[in-house]
Amino acid sequence: MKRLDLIFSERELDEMLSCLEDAQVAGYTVMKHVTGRGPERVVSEDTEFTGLGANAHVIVFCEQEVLDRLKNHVQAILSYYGGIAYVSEASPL
Amino acid sequence: MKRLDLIFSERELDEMLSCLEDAQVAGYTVMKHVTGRGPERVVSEDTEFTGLGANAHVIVFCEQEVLDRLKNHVQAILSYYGGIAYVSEASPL
Amino acid sequence: MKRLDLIFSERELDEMLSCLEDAQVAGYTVMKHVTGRGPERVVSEDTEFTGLGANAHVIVFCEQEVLDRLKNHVQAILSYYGGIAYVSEASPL
Amino acid sequence: MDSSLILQNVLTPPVLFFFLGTFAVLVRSDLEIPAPLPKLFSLYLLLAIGFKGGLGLQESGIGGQTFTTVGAAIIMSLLIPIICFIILRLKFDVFNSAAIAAAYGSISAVTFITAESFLENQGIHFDGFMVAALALMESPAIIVGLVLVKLASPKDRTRSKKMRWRTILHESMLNGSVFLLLGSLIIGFLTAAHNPSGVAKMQPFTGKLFYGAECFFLLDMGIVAAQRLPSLKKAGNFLIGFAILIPLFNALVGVLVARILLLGPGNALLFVVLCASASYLAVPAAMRMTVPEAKSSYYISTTLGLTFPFNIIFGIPLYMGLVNAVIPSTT
Amino acid sequence: MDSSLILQNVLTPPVLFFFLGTFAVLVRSDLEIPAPLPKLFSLYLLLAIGFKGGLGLQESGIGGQTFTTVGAAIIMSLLIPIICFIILRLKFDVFNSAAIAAAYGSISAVTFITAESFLENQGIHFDGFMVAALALMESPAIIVGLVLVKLASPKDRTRSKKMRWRTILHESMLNGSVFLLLGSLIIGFLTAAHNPSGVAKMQPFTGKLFYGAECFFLLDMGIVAAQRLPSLKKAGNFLIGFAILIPLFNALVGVLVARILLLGPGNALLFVVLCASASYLAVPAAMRMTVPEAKSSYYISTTLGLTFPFNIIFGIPLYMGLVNAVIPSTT
Amino acid sequence: MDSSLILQNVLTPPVLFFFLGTFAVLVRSDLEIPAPLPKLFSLYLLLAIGFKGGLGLQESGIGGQTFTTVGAAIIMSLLIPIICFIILRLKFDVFNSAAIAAAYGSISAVTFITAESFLENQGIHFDGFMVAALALMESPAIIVGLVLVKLASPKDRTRSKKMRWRTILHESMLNGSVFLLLGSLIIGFLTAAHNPSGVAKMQPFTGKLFYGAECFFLLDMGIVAAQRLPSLKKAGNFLIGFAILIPLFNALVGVLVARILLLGPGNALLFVVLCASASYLAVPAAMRMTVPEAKSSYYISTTLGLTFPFNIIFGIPLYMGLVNAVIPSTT
Ligand SMILES: Nc1ncnc2c1ncn2[C@@H]1O[C@H](COP(=O)(O)O)[C@@H](O)[C@H]1O
Ligand SMILES: Nc1ncnc2c1ncn2[C@@H]1O[C@H](COP(=O)(O)O)[C@@H](O)[C@H]1O
Ligand SMILES: Nc1ncnc2c1ncn2[C@@H]1O[C@H](COP(=O)(O)O)[C@@H](O)[C@H]1O
Ligand code: NA
Ligand code: NA
Ligand code: NA
Repeated sequence: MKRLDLIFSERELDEMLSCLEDAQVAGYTVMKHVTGRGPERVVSEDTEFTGLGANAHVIVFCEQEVLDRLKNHVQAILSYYGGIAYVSEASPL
Repeated sequence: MKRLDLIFSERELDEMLSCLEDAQVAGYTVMKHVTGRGPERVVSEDTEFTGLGANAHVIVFCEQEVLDRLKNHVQAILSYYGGIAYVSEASPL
Repeated sequence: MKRLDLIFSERELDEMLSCLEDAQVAGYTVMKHVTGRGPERVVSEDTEFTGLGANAHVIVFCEQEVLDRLKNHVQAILSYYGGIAYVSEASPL
Repeated sequence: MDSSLILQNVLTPPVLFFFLGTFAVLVRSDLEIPAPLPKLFSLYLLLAIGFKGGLGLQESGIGGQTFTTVGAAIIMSLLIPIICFIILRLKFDVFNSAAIAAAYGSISAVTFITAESFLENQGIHFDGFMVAALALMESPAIIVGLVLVKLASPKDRTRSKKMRWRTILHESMLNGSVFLLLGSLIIGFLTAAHNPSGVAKMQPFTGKLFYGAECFFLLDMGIVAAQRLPSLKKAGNFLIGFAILIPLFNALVGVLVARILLLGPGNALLFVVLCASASYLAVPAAMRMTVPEAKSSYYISTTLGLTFPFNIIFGIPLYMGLVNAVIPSTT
Repeated sequence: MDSSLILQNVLTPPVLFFFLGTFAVLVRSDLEIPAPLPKLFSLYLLLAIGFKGGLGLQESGIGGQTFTTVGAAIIMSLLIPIICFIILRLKFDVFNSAAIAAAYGSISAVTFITAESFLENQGIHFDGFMVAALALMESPAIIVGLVLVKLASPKDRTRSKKMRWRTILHESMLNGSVFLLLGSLIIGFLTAAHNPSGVAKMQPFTGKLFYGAECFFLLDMGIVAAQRLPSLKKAGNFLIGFAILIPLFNALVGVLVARILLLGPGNALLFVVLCASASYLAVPAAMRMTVPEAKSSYYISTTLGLTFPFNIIFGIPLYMGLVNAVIPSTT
Repeated sequence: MDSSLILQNVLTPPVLFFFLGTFAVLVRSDLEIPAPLPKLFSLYLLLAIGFKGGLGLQESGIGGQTFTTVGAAIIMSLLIPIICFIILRLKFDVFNSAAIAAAYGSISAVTFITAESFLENQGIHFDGFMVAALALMESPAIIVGLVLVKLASPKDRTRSKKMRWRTILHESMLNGSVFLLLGSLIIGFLTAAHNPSGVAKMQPFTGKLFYGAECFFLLDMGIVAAQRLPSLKKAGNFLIGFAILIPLFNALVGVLVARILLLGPGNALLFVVLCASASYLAVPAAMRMTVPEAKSSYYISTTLGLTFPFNIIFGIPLYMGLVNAVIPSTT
């Protein structure tokens, strides 16, 4: 199985989650209040203060075929607003 | 070495941690206030509000033999209350 | 590509981040208020209460060569204050 | 008369802020009160309710009426879940029926304080011992729910899921909310007896600030309740009907008991509200741990998304009308 | 006279706590107010400002002066962004120019309440309807900003980035801060009309507590503003000059409009402050969603790191001097 | 007489809420106050203590007694760690001894305010300059601790771990708690001098609310302290004895110094409490950074799990008895 890590602005969380639902993932996990720095933007706790929101970190464990289904849509969201997506191997305990 | 990711309800955190201690893990890391959706349940921030608690995300870096020791107990907890456990490869920096 | 997971005390966060900047990482993600137990220390929510701060969990997606650049410095910080660093494989979605 | 009471109830800040929260969700505003801030307000409210209840209890004394009223309240919290269970079994399995039943046998502290504010607004007196009733109605309902599961659950329930009495008692008595409420009640009681200057110094925090904090909290309750609405549809019509009709039924029983107890109109309203309201705090937490087979969305969506809003908007003035009709006015 | 006003302004707790926060960052103290606690204070302040504004609006009535003043405020929030946009286009692309322009057309609630505290300190009267002006100046500025992007953006803007009107209206009207402010205003208005005892019971929370909470919040604003300073350097001299000079220019325009509107000195100062202040709450959030091409560090660093501190330290007393010079004293 | 003082102390809301928190842990209730809410209360308390201390300092003036008392307090915070270090070296290495010693030389703000509440309860006067003593006792103790490490640590301490003076001064003077306390003290002082209406407007926040917030905070302290108890067992009997006996010893020394300084009974009690209490805020944070070799569980478990509860339950009334015996009553 695969593990997908998505990190992007909290403000796009709803959009990203409905994108995951469209691809019929079995589940997902969300961590909010995450900060960080990317190639362009810095997301610090005070961007949360200004209502911009911090980042969200979403983890999805799924099969490769689910990844294939969601790939384009996720990439579109990330290329518009920024954020990253990485895949690694994982297997159930 | 292995990396074990456990995601389950905060309310079972104590039980899960003592299960890890029983298997003599060298350490673990806990992130609380995690939300998500599984095959059956939705854990949103308002389930935290109702005192149900959100999810906890526990990470353990350990050897395969530790995984062998804790596997049954962890699976028992997860099958009772819900939650997931995935293993991936990791090596010290 | 690689995924680097760093877990250490929040109080060393600034030092660790400038160490990452020195190695010219393309980005990083920070989760604070993380608790845990290591070989020696227990970091619970009340150590946060005492102003000690909880742990931070930092994730870096980067190439092996970046890891080579930051390895020594990171290890120096971790061996002084405690904390862990693990590497695993990852590839962009 | 009732409709004017409803209007008077609706045009108070707490209820208006509740509407504001609901409205925010309906129009998809990004207004949110991030965790754990709601927890701050709920801890504060429990502490303040308890403390003020303790002062009131000291004032009214632990005499006859305190005992009979609190006793009757406990009995109600034992009976209501059994009735609910029987009704719910028509449609649901043992686990879900017991969990929902326990929630309706228990109480909602925020509904209670909204009723208190309503009474203060109307200038109607009520007694501090009603908070003791509030605090003592959570645990019995949980116990009945768990006993029902223990008795009625299929023989082949997974071994690991068999409950021990210790777990049942622990979950029912030592839930954080119940514990804080009861503890603060006792502290208020002791302080009133031994340290009057301490009472005065607590007053700005537990007294004066209360109404505003209640508004803030109800703003969040509005958001949370509205977010629950979609999952209500999934719960089905039976449950939706149950979530509105059972409070009315419980209110009716409650007002009759209040009449028998010779309660004044203020205490009677609070008694009725205790019967009619349902728990979304202690009970769900206890059920999650002990009856994981039950769907938490059932017992949370109904109590939080339907019964709670119904009670604070229509229920309280309706019950007041009922009380006025049934209870002979003493003033 | 101005310098004594500045001193009087600086030696008040809110401004002193702002300095304390700034100082903490400069000397690298580890003082921090962890998220989401600042959110608690900002939600509280918006709720309290709105509620008090609603009471004031009820008092002053929705008459002629309310309409003309609020109308003029809205017009200012439409004009200022256009002027700013033209100036900014000298150096920046369409996206950044529009986003920064929208921020300066909009307002800063904390600057507004600091000005209110300043007036109270000086014993100068002002009216509740000014809060209505505050609440209604965010949305138009956002709309102008987005319309400028829509009109002036290059033809080949990625298809997905083309904004629909629905998005523009949603982001401008339903932003959490704007929503809470407006909602609380309406609740205050309704409560004052129908439930005077509710007003009295809210007073300890929305009234008495306000000044202290303002101090706490300004402590955090000091920390956040100072953390923004380094990224200001990167923004360049043009933007630094803009962040100081444009508020002065807007203040000048504002005081003339205030004179035409025949506002008293208190209302005039608040009007000027609304024109001169810039948004770091609703506007950045809206721009982040709809104009991701704009660099958020530009519009946040200038408004938060420079314009905000300038206004609350020097601006307010300066604008008071201006008002005293231009507006004939009515007392 | 002492036992009645103990009872009077125990039956106040703050101490009762402390017990409630402890009790919650002992019976395994799931009551918790999630992070960062405790931080909110600790920031608030430091701000309010500092501000009120500043007002008091303005009132009592920076005259002779202020100087001698604060000076004596600083000297105590330099001497106590040295004595403790010598005792601790019997059992522990340089690093642990120095870290624990620094904690006991420093102070606990919550113990101090509990003592203030106790005095108010008894109607005994005390002066605002005692808060200045409180604020100035953290840094010297940290410096002594770090100097002891620097001098006594083995020659082969890892190069990277060698401390520079800059680090020592930074960690001791600019810790967030110390900084906020001192800053608020200065702000209170300045406000009292230049802006009396500002003082009045702060009063509901820093004054009236204080007692209730103290209760809430002590509820959390009770939970945290009780959670520390298990790790105390691991610390061993020597450390457990130390954590009870050293406060008593320091109290004895403190009361003698207070007598020499001719302090009144109120100030004397506060002086004794400063000597007898130990830090669990600034010192642990500084030690964690500069002496990572020391086990944080040692210095936190003793100060938080034992010395703190001992002081607020038995210590304060005991020290009052001591003060009454040694200090000639001036009233
Ligand atoms: N190389 C990276 N490693 C880890 N996190 C990253 C990396 N690049 C970006 N991020 C995270 O992704 C967020 C969005 O980045 P950006 O695309 O620059 O807006 C950042 O705030 C970081 O939290
Ligand atoms: N496929 C998945 N990927 C990521 N997280 C998951 C997945 N399935 C479940 N989870 C997480 O595990 C929690 C418990 O799931 P459940 O077993 O449905 O109660 C959920 O709330 C999610 O946070
Ligand atoms: N084996 C492990 N697996 C997961 N997290 C660990 C492990 N060991 C240590 N940690 C984390 O690293 C932090 C620092 O550990 P230490 O080096 O003992 O100070 C701990 O508080 C844990 O959060
Ligand atoms: Na009920
Ligand atoms: Na403006
Ligand atoms: Na001391």
